[in-house]
Amino acid sequence: MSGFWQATMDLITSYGSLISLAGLAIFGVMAVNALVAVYFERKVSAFMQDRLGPMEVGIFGFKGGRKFWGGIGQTLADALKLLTKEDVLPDKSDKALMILSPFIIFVGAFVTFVGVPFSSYLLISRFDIGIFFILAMSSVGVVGIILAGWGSNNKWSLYGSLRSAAQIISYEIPAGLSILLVVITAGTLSIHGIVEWQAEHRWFIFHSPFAFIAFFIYFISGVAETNRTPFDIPEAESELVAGWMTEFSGFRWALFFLSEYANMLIISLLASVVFLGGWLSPMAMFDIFPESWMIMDGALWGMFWLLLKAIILIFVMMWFRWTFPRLRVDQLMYLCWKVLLPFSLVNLVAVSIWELLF
Amino acid sequence: MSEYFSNIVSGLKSFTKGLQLTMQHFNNRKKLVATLQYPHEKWPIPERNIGFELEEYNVIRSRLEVDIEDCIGCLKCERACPVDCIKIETIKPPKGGDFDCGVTTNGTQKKMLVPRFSIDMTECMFCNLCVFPCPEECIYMVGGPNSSKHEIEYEFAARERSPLIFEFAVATEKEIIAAGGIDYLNKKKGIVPDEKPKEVKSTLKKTEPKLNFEAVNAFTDRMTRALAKKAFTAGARAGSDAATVATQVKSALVDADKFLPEYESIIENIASSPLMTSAGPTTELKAKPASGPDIKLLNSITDKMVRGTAKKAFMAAKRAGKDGAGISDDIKKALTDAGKLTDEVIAILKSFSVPGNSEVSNESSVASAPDIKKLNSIEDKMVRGLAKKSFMAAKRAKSSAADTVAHILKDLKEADKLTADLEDIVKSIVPDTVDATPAPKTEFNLDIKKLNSIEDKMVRGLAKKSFMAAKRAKNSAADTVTNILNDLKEADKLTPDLEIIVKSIAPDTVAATQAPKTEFNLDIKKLNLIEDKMIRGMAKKAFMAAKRAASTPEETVAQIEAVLKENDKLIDEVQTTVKSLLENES
Amino acid sequence: MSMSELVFIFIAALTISSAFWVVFSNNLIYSAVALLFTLFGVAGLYVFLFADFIAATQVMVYVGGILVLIIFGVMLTNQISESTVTQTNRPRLLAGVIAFIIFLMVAYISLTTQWHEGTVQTAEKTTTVIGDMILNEYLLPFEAVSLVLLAALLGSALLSRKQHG
Amino acid sequence: MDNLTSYLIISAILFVLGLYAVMTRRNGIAILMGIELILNSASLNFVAFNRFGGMTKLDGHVFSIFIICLAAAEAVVALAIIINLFKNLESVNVDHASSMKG
Repeated sequence: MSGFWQATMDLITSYGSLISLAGLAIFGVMAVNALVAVYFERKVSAFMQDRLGPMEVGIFGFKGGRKFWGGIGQTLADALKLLTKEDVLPDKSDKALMILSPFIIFVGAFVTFVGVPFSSYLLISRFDIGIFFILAMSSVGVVGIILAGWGSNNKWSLYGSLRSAAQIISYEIPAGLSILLVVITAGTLSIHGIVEWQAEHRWFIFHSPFAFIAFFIYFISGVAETNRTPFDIPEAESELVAGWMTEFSGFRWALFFLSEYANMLIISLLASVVFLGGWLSPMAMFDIFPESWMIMDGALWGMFWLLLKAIILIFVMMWFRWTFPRLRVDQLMYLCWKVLLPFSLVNLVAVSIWELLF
Repeated sequence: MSEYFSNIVSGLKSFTKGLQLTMQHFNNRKKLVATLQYPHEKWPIPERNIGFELEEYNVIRSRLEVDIEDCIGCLKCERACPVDCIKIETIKPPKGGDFDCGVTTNGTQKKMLVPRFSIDMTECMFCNLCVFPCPEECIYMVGGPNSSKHEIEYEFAARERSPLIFEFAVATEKEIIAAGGIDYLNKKKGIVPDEKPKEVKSTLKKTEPKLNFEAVNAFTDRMTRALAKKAFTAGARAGSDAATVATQVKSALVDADKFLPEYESIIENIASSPLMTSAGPTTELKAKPASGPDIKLLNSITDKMVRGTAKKAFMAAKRAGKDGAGISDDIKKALTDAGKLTDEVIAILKSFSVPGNSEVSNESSVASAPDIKKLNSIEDKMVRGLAKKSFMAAKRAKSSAADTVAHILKDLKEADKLTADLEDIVKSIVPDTVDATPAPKTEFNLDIKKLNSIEDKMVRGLAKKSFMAAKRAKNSAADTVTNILNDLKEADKLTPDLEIIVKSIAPDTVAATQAPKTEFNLDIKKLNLIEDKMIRGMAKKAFMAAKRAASTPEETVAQIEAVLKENDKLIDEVQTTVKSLLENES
Repeated sequence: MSMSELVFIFIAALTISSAFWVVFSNNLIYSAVALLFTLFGVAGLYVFLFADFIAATQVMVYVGGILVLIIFGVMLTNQISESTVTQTNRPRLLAGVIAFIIFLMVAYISLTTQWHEGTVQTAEKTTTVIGDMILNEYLLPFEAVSLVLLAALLGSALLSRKQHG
Repeated sequence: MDNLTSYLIISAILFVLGLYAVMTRRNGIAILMGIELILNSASLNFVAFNRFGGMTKLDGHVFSIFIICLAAAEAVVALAIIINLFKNLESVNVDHASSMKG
C-alpha cells in the first residue's frame, strides 16, 4: 500500500498545485462576481427607482457625497457580516440535508465554470462537448434546491423548492432547444468551434431570423433558470418568505448567494459566447471601423469583449427585474410550455430548412 | 389561435414599453433623485401651524425641556406624567435656615432645592400633560412657540439609554449640603461628606433681595404678565430704578405687540412702587439661627445597633433641652460606653454641632400667623367670602395679625354685614386674641350631637339654633341649657322627655349628679326578646334615649315603660321583658 | 500507481459505497441523495472510459431529470409530517443470499473469462462518431427510441392527470 | 486498475445491489432506484466493453445512450404508475397493489 501513499504524494506535488490553482481561480471569479454584481444590482435598482443606493460604506472617502461610487464597500461589509453570522440549523430540520444541500448547489455552479471560457485562452478546460457539459452541470443545482427545501422541514421552503425545481427543469427545455439550433448550424458542441464558426461567418444572433428569436428564447429561459424576477416565484417574498432559502443563514446562505450570482454570470457568458460572438471584437464583426482599431483583439481584449457582453446581459437581467412584476405559477408554466417551447421547436425546424436553402 | 398570437404581440409591446420606461428613469436619475442622504442632508423643519389661533397650541412635541431656575419642585409634572418618566427629588431647607432657594422669573419664592430633575425621553410619550400643570411654566416642549426658549431638537438617537435620560437639575453638592440635604446625598452616594456644612453655608448664602411683583401682577393676561415679569426682573436685577424698569416693561410689551392702552395705569404703578419688598417676616426668618439638629441625620448610620443607641441618646438629650453640641456629646458618650463609636458616626455627629435651637421661635412665628381656616365658621357664604378676601389682601400686604383683623372688620362694616357673632369669629383668627379669653372656650364643651335624639324635626331645629346662639355667646353650660329650654317653652314645644334630653347635653349640670357613664351597662340585646317589631323598635329607641341621657337603670326602665304606655303597647309580656333588664343587672 | 489510478479508485469507491447506501438506507430521501453520488460516480467512470458525451448525458438525464423525478415522487407519495421518509425491507436474508450468489457468479465469469481484448480505444471526437452511427447504422432503433419516449410522455401524462368522473 | 475487469466488477456490484433493492424493498420508488442501478451497471458494461474490446466504432456508446433514454422513459412511466397507486391506495407499498389477483 506504500504505492498508494506515494501516488498521493505524487499527485499533490505534480498536479495538486495546478488543480488547486484552477479551483482557487474559479472560486475567486465567483466571489468577485458576487461582490461586484450585488453592488451593481443595488445601484441599478436604485437608479431605476430614482434613488441613490448604498452611499455610506465607501472605501474611497466619498462618504455622503452624491457620487456614483459611494458605498462601494457595502457588499464587502455584507460579506463580512454573512461570514460572521451565526449558522442556524433549525431543530426539526434534517440537518444532514441542510448541511449538504448548499454544497451541492455550489458545486453545481462551481463545476459548470470548468467549461465556461473567459477568452479563447483563458479557460479551465477545453472540452469537445463544452456546451453540453455546461448545460448538464448547471442542472445539478436543482437537486440541491429540492434537498434544501425538503431538509428545512418548512412548508414555505418546500413550496419554494418544488416551484424552483419545476421551473428550472421546464425552462431547461427551451434553453436547450435554442442552443441546439446553434449546434445544428455550427455542427459542433465545442465552445471554440462555435466561436470560430462565428468568426468565419457572423455573430449567431445576426445569422438568421430564427437564431435571433432563439437568442431571446434562450435569454428568457436563462433568466427563469436563475430564478430572477419576473420569474422569482420560488422565493417570492410576499408568499414564501424567502422560498427554499428561508431556513438558511450565515455561510451556507452565502453559498446560495454565490451560486445564484455565478449562475447569472454563467447564463450571460454562455449567451454571449453562443449568440454574441464570444470573445470576438464587435469591430471585426461590423467591418466599418478603420484598420488601426483592429488591434483590439487577442487574449486580454477577448476577455474584455466577452466580459463586456456578459455584463451588458447581466444589466439587462437587472433591468428586467425592476421593470416586470412577478409572474404567477400558471403564467410561468404557460410561458414556458405554450409560448417558448413551440417557438423553439418551430425555430429548430425552420433553421434546418434555412440551412438547407442557404 | 389568433388570440394566442395577438397575446404574444401585445406581450412583446408591453415588454418593450416597460423596459423603455425603466430605462428613462435610469437615465434621468440625477434630475429625479428624491432620496435625502439623511445624516448629511436634512429637510428644513416645516412651519408647524395646525390651524389654532393661539400660538401655544401649535406645539411641536419633540423633546421636553426644563428651565430649572424656575422650578419650584412642586412635583405637579411628575404626578401628571402618565408613564412616570419624570423623576424629581426635592430638599426642603430647614425652617429658619439661611439657605435661600431663589426666586423664579414669575416672582415666586422657591421653597425647595431640586437636586434631581430627570426626564427619561425613552419613556416619554409626548402627551404634553406635564406642561399644563406647571405653575411656573418652566417645563415645555422645545421648538414651535417655545423656540425662543429652546430651539427645536428632534434627533437624539443614541447607542445607549443613558444619553436619553436628560438631567436638568443643576444643584451642586455644596448647595445640597447647604440646603440641609446631607442625608439625601448620603443616601444617594452612601458616603459621608467630609466638609462641615456650616462653613459652606456662609459662602453660599444668597443675598439677592426679593423683588416686589405686586404691581406687575395686575396684568390679567397670562402671556402679558409673563413678558412683563421677565422685563421687570431683568431691570430690577440690573439695579435700575423704578421708572426705568417701568419703561423697560412697557417697551417689552410693545415689542411683543401686547401693549394695550389700559395697561398705562399699571405701568405707572410699577414706576411708583418700590422695586424691592420691605424686610418682611421672611427676612426675619432668614436672620434666625439654623434649627437644631435633626434626628434623621442619624439614619445615615449603617449599623442598626449603633443607630438605635445613638437615637436613644439623641432623644434623651433633646428632652433635656440640650443644644446641638450637647446632643452630639451625649451621643458620643453613649456610644463610647457601648463601645460602638466609629469614625463614621463621629463624622455624622460633627454636623450636629450647630449652635442654637430655634424651635421655640419657630412655634411663636407659626402661632402669630393668622389662620384663615378660622373664618370657615362664618355661616353666611357671602360674608365668609368677603372676610376671606380681605384676609388675603391683608396677608399679601404682609400686615401684622392685629392689622389683619382690623382690616377684615373694616371691610365687613363697610359691607354692612358686621354682627357681634362675626366680630367674635374674626377676632378668633388671631391666636393672641383667642388666648386672651381662653376660659370660656375650653369650658364650653357641650355636645350638640346629643340634641339629635330629639325626634321632632322642628323641635330639634329650634333647640340647635338656640344651642348655637348660646355657644357663640360663650355662655356657660348651665346657661345654655336654660336658654334652650326657654326657647322651647316659648315655642310651646317643651315636653318632659325633651327636657331630659336637653339637660343631657350639659354633663356638668345633668350628668354630674348621676352615675358615671361607665355604669350604664344595661344590655339592649335583652329587648330583642320582644317579638313585635314595632314595640321592639319603640323600646329600643327609648332605651337609647335613656342611655344618651345617662339615666340610671331604674329610670331607663321607667322611660321605656312610659313610652310604650303612651302608645298603648305595654303588654304584660313586654313589661316583663323590659323589667328583665333590671333583673340581670342585679 | 499513477494519478489516474488514484482518482479511479476514489471514484469507484464513491460509486460503490453510495450504491450501498442507496440500497440499505431506510430513509428514502437519503437513498435519493446517495443515488446522486452513485450517478455522478458512474459519470466519472464514463469519463475514465473516454466517453465524455455519455458522461454528460448521464449527468443531464439522470441527475437533472430522473433523480429529480424520483425525489418528486418521494415527496408526492408521502403524507408529509416530518423530513424523514422511512420504508421497510422484507426478505432480507434470502435476497441477500441470492444476490451474493449472483455476484459470485458474475465476478467469477468476469475474472476467469478470456475477454477479447483489442487495442484500447482512445477516440478524440466522440460526438461526431456517435452522431454518424445514430443516423446511419442505428437509425431504426433511434427512431424506435424516439417513439418510445413519445409514448412514455403521453402515457405518463395520461396516467398522472386527474381522473374525471 | 484501469482495465476491463475492474469495470466489470464495479458494474457487477452495482447490478447485485440493484437486484437486492428490487427484491427486498417494498416501496415502489425504492424499487425504481434499484432498477436505475441495474440499468447503470449495464450501461457501464457497454461502454467498458466498447473501450477495451477492440471496437473500431462507438457502438457501446450508442447503446448506452439508448439505455439512458429508455431509463428516462421507464422512470417517467413508473413514477406515473406509482403516483396513481398512491392516489388509489394511499400507499406506495407494491404489496398492497394486489387487487388484480384472482
